[in-house]
Amino acid sequence: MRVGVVIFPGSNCDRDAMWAVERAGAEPVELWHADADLKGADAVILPGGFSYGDYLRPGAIARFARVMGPLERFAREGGPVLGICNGFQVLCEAHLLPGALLQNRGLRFVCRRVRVRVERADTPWTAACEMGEELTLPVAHNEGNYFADPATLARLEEEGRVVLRYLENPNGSASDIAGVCSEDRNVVGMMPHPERASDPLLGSEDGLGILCSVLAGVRA
Amino acid sequence: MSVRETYGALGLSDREYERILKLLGRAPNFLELSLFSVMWSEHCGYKNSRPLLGRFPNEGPRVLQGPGENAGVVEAGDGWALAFKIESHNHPSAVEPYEGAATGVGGIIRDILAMGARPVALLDSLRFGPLDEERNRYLFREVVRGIGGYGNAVGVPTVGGEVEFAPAYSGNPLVNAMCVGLVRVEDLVRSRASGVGNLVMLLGSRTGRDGIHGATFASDELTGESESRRSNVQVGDPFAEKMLIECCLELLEEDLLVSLQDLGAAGITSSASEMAAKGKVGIEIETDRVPLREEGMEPVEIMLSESQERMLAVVEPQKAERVRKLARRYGVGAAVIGRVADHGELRVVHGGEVVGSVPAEHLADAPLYEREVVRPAYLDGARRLDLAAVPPPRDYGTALLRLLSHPSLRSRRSVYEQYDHEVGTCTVVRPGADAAVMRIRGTNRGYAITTDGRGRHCYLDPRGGGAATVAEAYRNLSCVGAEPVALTNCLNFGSPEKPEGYYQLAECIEGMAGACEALGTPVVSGNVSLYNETERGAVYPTPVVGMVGLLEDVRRHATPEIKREGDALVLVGR
Amino acid sequence: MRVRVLVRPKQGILDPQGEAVRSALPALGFEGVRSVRVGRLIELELESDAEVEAMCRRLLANPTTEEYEWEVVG
Amino acid sequence: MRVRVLVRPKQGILDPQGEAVRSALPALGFEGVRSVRVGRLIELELESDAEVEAMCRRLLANPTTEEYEWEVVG
Ligand SMILES: Nc1ncnc2c1ncn2[C@@H]1O[C@H](COP(=O)(O)OP(=O)(O)O)[C@@H](O)[C@H]1O
Repeated sequence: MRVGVVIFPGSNCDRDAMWAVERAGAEPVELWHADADLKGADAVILPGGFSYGDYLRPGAIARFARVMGPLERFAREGGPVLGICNGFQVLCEAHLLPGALLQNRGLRFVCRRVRVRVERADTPWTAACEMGEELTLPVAHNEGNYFADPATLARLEEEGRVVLRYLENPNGSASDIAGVCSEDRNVVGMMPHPERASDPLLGSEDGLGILCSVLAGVRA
Repeated sequence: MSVRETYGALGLSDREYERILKLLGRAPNFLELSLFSVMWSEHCGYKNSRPLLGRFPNEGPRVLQGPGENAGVVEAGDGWALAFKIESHNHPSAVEPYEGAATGVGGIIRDILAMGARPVALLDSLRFGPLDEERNRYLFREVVRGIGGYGNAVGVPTVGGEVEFAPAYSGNPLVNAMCVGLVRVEDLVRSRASGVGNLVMLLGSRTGRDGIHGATFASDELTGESESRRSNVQVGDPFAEKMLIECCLELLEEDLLVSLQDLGAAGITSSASEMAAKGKVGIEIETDRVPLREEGMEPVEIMLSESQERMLAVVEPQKAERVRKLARRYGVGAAVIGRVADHGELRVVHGGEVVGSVPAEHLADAPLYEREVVRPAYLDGARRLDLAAVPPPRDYGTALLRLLSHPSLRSRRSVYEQYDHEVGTCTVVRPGADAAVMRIRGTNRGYAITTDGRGRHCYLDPRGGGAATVAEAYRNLSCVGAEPVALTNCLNFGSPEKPEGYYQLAECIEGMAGACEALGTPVVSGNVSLYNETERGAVYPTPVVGMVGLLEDVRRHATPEIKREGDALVLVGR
Repeated sequence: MRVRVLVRPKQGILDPQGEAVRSALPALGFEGVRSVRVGRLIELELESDAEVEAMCRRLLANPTTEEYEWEVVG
Repeated sequence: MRVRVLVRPKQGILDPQGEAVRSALPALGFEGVRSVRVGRLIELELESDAEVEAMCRRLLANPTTEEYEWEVVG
């Protein structure tokens, strides 16, 4: 199983994501932002960081990177795509996920561990988790305040597309949303960093389930 | 302007000017005078502190590189080495706190990068005046934002540090940033230029009129006027730095560079002259080949610009094209701006003509000032405290609460939560403990890092305080289970030209050096920030120690939390 | 040709920055400010304004949360 | 009364945002943009413009790195 990790200029969790993918038992594949294809990846992660410095708006410039063309096709064909933190922001900017991530309500960057609840286990990125399971995951962001208009929020709830919800909301997100999925459920975006919680030495393995999910999903 | 006014305005004394005349055997032109002025500033030349710094022990079984390079390096086991250094950005932060702190972080990261190491951890040691003053609150808030803004974006975790408040720092905050990098022992790079005919390439951002004479500025007292010296302000671009880091590391991996040096204070001038002096060669810089951000810059401005996010590299001519190509992949500028020559001079060429040329070794060899060490009178009064005369508190509970709510004792969570302390997924013990513990991936090894300073103690007892600072860092590392190995330090003091200032400096160094010898922790790098004075006086003498220790098995570390109800508390020590 | 683009949070969208500025003003002695919105100013130097509308829509503003206007200023 | 304040990086001061946008544009198919400066737009709703100048100087703009202009727009 090959999991592609996209490197935009300014990504800074790309290597962390690759190490975690390896720990989860898959083969990480580097995808350079200027690549024209996904090198045969079975799933793709857009990692955290500050693509293009987060200048203008986080994700605003990265969504136009060359690799995003094949990625959008892959996503539309049902390929599993996970956006973590800045990756989530990129997916929203690219309209692969609804909504937008505004500046944290507290106006500050926030780096801490928060408890979240897995709301749905029927996505390729949460299949190995239990529905309702509580995880402690690190967040580290300045723009993680999830926003969508009321109609979109209602639809997300109705269609069961809120994938992760904060039990302690660190940023003012609407409906405590920490992660959502696309209509077809294959594209997931989340602000918490599962790759930072994938080694007991770092104090938590709660994120490993998310990274392992995709293995289970594709093998099935 | 007369000659005397000119060199005076550049911060050179009569004696220094005479020395330049003697060294050159002729009168320097304005450009040459400017080169001397920045290189002989305290900031670059250490003219007041160098004689004292010799007191520090700097050898040890694990030391691979002591003072004299961009950072100190110790061996960490399994073929790994740690490069580390701490540096101040006090004056720029006093004037423009966000950018001052941000560019301080950017600068220290490039020092580590220049050793060929990947920057993997940051720490920040901060001092501010009391928070009941609006300006101090503003400085505190913006400095912390600036450190986070840069460190978070560049992807190096800020894993520790300290913050303290005291009136002595009002209007003159201390902003010290430390960076640690990891490098394979065999991949260590040095800054020495070599190979006559090799090319000198400038990597990174374009050059603008940023911070011209910043180095002389940093060696000056802060006055109301400083705030309006706008050309001193540099703006950081962490995105450019991130690309520069990845680019330089790959250039080194591909073996495309002969040597590498960061550009900091005094820009191309200090980098090129240091590279030349260390390699005992000359360097010619063609200022018209430097990519500029602004039109109409004079050679002197180009030579002194402190534009951020730049590195200088020596490259063999046949490799230049590959360097350019690789840099393009990262969107990093790479321009040949000169070459290594055999004449031993730093030579500036503009429009095909030599517009200045001085021996690099003289630029690197600032005059040294040994001043008389006079014990200041304040010490007698300051140290008279009769503990018996302090009444016991009426209610110990209230007294304890008051203590705990003091800004210098309160939880630091609101500060370190603004820093990404986990990026890189190597942070084993996060901020909030006595020291941060980091793992070395692919091994069982780890290392611990702490920064400590004791300004008030050093004010009251410079020698004892200096020793206690080193001891505190040593204890903090021991507390997490690490074996302390070596340290870096930043000496934040007032003016050495005043007897109190020089005494404090000399005595603190004496105390620190003694403790280093006793504890077996050599000093492998450091930085000096003098002239931390405002109209209200000097800051407390505040040497800050950044110490690094090793853990053979990183899983066996300790954390301060009380783990279980019923466990015994034991007080160890005297 | 110089073009000025103004981007601001849409009506009804939380604007924490604007709110922070508004609540900081009284402490500095500035009373009577009812509301503050903080957005972005983007100034472009370009050859023709033919594509400015497309740039705004695709890059400079996020249609989910922001509205924009632009004009040629010189 | 509505007041619009435009804050932009001073001439000569590095503007990393503007530079990043400028260099991204050609890849998006927008050619011919020579320079981009990114600043802030601040819109105030207030009773009188008597203190706007002071607000700009003390809070809305950072005089060390930014310049500002303001006008009443409604
Ligand atoms: N400026 C800072 N940046 C990052 N971490 C900090 C900072 N200040 C404090 N910390 C963290 O909080 C811990 C506790 O700080 P402090 O109360 O000053 O303790 P100590 O006296 O043991 O140094 C520090 O060891 C460090 O991990």
